[in-house]
Amino acid sequence: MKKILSIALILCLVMALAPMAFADNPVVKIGVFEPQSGDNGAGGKQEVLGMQYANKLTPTVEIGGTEYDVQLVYADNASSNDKAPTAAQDLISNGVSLVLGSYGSGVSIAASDTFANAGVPAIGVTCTNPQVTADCEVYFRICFLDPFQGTVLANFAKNELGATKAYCLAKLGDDYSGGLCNFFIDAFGKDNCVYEQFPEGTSDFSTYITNAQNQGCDVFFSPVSTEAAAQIIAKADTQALGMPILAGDTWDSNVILNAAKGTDVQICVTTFYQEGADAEFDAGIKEWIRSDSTALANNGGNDELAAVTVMGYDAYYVALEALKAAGSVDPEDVLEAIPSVEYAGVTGNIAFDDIGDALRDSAFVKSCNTETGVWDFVSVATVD
Amino acid sequence: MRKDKPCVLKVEDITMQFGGVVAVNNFSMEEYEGEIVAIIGPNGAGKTTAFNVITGVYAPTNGRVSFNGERVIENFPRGKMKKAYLGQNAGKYTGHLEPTPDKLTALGMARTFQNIRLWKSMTVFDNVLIAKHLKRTSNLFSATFGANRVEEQMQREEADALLETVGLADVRDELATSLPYGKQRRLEIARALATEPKLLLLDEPAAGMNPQETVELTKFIGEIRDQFHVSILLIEHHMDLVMDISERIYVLDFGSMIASGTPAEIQTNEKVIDAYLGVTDDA
Amino acid sequence: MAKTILPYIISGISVGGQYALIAIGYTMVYGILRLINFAHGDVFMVAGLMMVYMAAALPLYIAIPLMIILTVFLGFMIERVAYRPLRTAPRMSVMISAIGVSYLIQNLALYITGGLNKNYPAIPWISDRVTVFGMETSRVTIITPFLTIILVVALVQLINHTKIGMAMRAVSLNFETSQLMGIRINNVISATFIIGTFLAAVGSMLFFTNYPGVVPTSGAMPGLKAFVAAVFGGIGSIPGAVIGAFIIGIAESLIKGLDTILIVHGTITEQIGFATFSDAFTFVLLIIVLVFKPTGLFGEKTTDKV
Amino acid sequence: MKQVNASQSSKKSSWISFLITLAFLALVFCLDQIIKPTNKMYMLLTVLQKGSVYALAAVSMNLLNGYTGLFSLGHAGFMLIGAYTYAIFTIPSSARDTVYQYFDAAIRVSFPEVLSNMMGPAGTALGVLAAVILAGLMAAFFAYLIGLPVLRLKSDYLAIATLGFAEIIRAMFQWQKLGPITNGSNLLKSFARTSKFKLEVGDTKLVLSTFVPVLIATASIFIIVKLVNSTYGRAFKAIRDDEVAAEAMGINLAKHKMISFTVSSFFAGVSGAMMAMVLSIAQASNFKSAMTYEILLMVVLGGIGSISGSVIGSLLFVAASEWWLRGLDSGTFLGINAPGVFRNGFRLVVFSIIIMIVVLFFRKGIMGEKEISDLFRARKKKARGAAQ
Repeated sequence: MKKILSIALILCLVMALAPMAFADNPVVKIGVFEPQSGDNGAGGKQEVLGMQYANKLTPTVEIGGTEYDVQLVYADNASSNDKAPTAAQDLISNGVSLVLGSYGSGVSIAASDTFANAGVPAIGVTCTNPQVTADCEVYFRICFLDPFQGTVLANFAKNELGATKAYCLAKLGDDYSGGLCNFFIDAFGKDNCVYEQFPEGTSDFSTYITNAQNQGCDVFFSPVSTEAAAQIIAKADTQALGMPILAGDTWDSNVILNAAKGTDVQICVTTFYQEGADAEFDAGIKEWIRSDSTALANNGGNDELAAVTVMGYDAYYVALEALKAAGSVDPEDVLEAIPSVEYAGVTGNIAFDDIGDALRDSAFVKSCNTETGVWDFVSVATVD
Repeated sequence: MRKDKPCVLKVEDITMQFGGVVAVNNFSMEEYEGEIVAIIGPNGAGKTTAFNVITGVYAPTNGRVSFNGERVIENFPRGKMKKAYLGQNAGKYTGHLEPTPDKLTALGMARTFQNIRLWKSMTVFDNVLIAKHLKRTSNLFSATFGANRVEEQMQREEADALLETVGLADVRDELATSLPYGKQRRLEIARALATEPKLLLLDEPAAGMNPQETVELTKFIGEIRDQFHVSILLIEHHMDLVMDISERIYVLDFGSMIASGTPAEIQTNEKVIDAYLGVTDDA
Repeated sequence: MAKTILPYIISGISVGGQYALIAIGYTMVYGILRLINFAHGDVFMVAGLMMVYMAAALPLYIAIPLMIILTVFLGFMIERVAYRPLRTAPRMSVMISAIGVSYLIQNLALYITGGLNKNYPAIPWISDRVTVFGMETSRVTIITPFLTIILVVALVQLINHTKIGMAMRAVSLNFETSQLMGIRINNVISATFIIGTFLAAVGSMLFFTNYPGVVPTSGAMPGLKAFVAAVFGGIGSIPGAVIGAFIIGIAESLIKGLDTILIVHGTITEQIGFATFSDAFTFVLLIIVLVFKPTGLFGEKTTDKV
Repeated sequence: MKQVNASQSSKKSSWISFLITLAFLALVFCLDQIIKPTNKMYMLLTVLQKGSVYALAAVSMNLLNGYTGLFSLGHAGFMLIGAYTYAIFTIPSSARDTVYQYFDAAIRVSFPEVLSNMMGPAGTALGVLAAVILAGLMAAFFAYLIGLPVLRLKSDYLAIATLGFAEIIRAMFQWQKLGPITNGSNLLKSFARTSKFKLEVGDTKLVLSTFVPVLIATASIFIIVKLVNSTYGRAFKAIRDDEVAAEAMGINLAKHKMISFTVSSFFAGVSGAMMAMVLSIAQASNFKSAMTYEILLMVVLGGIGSISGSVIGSLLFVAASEWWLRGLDSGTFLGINAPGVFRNGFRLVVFSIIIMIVVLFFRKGIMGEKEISDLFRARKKKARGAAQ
């Protein structure tokens, strides 16, 4: 018994090293560096949907006169900062020309050094923390930044919601929520904010709701992962929170819509895209999501579009533009080409500044319609 | 009695009480240099408990132990025990000394166990060598980086010499637990000797041995007393062995000492005969 | 002041009740096998996951009993496969096996769910919103402590007045002797696991109705805290585990709200950030107990024999 | 006569081990130059980098769990302390304000910077080394404080108490109020990391990204081996085999347990520092108890009580989970294409099943309590026996 087992074990390990099959056509590989599991798994999957849809529409690209098949290579960073560098290395070793992702800022920051070391460029899709591109030559991004988003949200809370005291809730060790809360507090005024952090694995949010109520706050700002968001919304409903909940782009997801439907919680978010801005695109991608069962499951079971999906779609085309501009599949050439790439995407015009950040100056504010379970457009916000 | 020699061990009014049970009651004894002394008594008389008090495993509830004229253990009923104490001489001792067993071993006491406690995963040689750890002068760093090479070599040679003396050199590299029972006992004694004790405490050294092995052991105990210049305190059930080698005997029954004296005196003592009557233990 | 603190106490009691149901499984298994069953928290999580999947396909009146039966079966199988072969092995090996099982269950759940948060189905009536003392909360918060106490009383009756209960007590007192006395050790151990996982399954229903998100690591923290509760109350003692669980639940809830309580009360003016320590505080309690009263609040003292 | 032979052969086998180690280090150095990050085989170097971190962590845990018999589950906490100490003291002043973006950094010293100002390029290396050693010392210091109350506890109580302390340490390092030192719960980056370790010889830059962690791990493990074979190591084993007998033979339990605990934590701290330099980030939320469990499983895989076992176990663990079994996650494995089954997470399922098989059926792990050098000795004995 033991002998057979040990032989089987060894065989498994040896066979695993066997080479994989290769395709015949020239292939350019684009790395998809996204969480497929963990806290941000749901968001990561939605972001990938956009890329997959774009890849389906435009499966080839002409680089330097040759037609290449575009292959998306996936690596799961598991929403975990310590898994991220290896996942990134996995992509690099697979010979990708450039990388898209990730959803969640922490993993992008964690992997930036790995990309830099290999000289492989990466384009962040929705990682909004300033640290992603700061101090890293190979990281670019097509989304706005947290200082901007935090200010937009703080202004919105002050001016539109008339809030005077804000309750801010972030997750410990999460760069996205922690960063956004910090910038929100900076803009809103430190003295008027209550800032708390919950440890990972928290499922009891009722106390935090009670804290907000007891301290007489009139807006609840919690740009946390969608997983925690669903719990917060459920508790806000049963405990009659009595103040609007405000969050950033991660909450623009149908996880939130599903959780909020049928409750009487008021939710507002800032985001990159408002459904309906490009009707033709909307119809096309919805059709695809409905027709593909895996895509439907990854989108949370319905065809409600998340902004991250649209951002993923745009990111794919930015990548193609970069490849075309580079005229080669060598990461080094692509890296050189990216800064000058400009692309008119579904979410607006995309171009990069010196640091590699997107030149974006507006965000959409949306609120959740708890009766129908869809997002209602509120306004387009900018910062002077 | 060798009263001309200095007193190695002096036990004064030891009482050991567990909850409401007095396991050893007001026990006193002395042992002089070079003596072989035995503590006997029926099962459950408190012999091993007394042993454990002397070697520091249990802190006594009341009483004092002196070793080589130095006070090493002392205690009096304190805390909850103050009210619950059932023994005598409650006010006599006021000091509080509760050394761990290793401190007493460092002072020169070494013991064996009733149920052999050798280090199972190690060889015969290693079992003896580890007992030499006590005598090291090296510290963690010098030992790790090999600065104690001379001492290490010396300890190894001493351990080998000791094995030669006790007749275990031929099984030096065997696993300690693979030895036959008698040799394991012998190894345990050798291990205790490796700490270079002045007083050797043997807890039922002949337990589980056949008559032939017991005879050898009796001879062996006498030899090590002379060769290593140790005093020996032993607990034993084998009356042959006890009467053969001990110079004095203390008899415990239900925790209290009922008699003490030379083997001849004990053999004729009425109380002792009563205590053993019907429950004669020839295990 | 009372109005400020009351919500924390109520939520703490509710969490405590859920911890109590898990803690009983730990304390019973430890009492008999001297094993920290690290996988217990994960069984609790699996109960939640099964409910998610079954409620999607079956009506609740079938899904709930089926979930409980399957969970109990899982607990039974874990003991059978992972612990029984190691009965004579050193304690460390069994503990490592428990850690391995926990690792396996979590990874399996990760595979099946794709690592995504699963929404727990709403169970009618108990998840409704109610108003108590002018405070809004869900009904499950209110009924949890009562249900816990009813179950515990029933369990204590079972242990004190049935044959299998008597066998359990005997085995926990002395494993070898009970074996010699003809008690079928394996049956007793299986029964212990069955009771423990049954309570964990019920606990998971209450817990996830209250906090409706199931992820593969959902069981880890509640499991660990329940174990701490069991140690706190004196491992092996069922009332001890329950009281320990309530104390830990309330303490945890209070520490999360401590900043707010102190600010509202005017003691401090700035946030200190006690909420950061909401999990760590449980362990602070544990270490204080272990250092000053290693046998817990209700545990019995044992002496080592040399 | 026999003894002399035995000690001679042990000397010989330790020489062989030493030479093999040197050859291995040279090989790693060469691989570092040959394999570029974009190469498919670079995964080998990644595995070596991570593997050496975990190897040291596993060996240091083995010192405690396997050699001293103290079942402690606080390893992740000590690694965390090491990682943070290392990171904080090697962040260059130019990057400090970017890293501490929400705080006013309190510690404004960077060892590599200070020392390189004093003595040029060699100072940088020395500064990194100083930070690594300080990382170990900090972990050891915390271990000393924690050890005072908890080392008296027995087996599983000790395990759960150390696990608790690791969680407390983690919460402390995430505390907003300590932000100026720890950067709150946010990650630390831009400090001296392996990807930046280069040796400039004339015009050529020699890459040291894999060599440095492997070297630190090898040197540390070498010291642990020396310790284990010293008189102190023998005392630890005595405590593991029979505490009561050890104490009766004059081994001070409290002192020796404390030595083992602090030394083990020292090297856990060093491995934490290595983890930071390999991953190029340090963040408290990574050092969860799950990390301790993984290290424990590596120790079990290799064999509790065998140092070479722990090294092999952790290398296999890392290679299997990060590299060899990756195909199980991405659709194709062993040439079988089954995206339905081989999807995300399957790798870890297979992997945990392998672990369970080892735990249940191969309880001694790969090496049992043997070391690699024992294998040489055994083979030689056999050869000699055959010759006669």
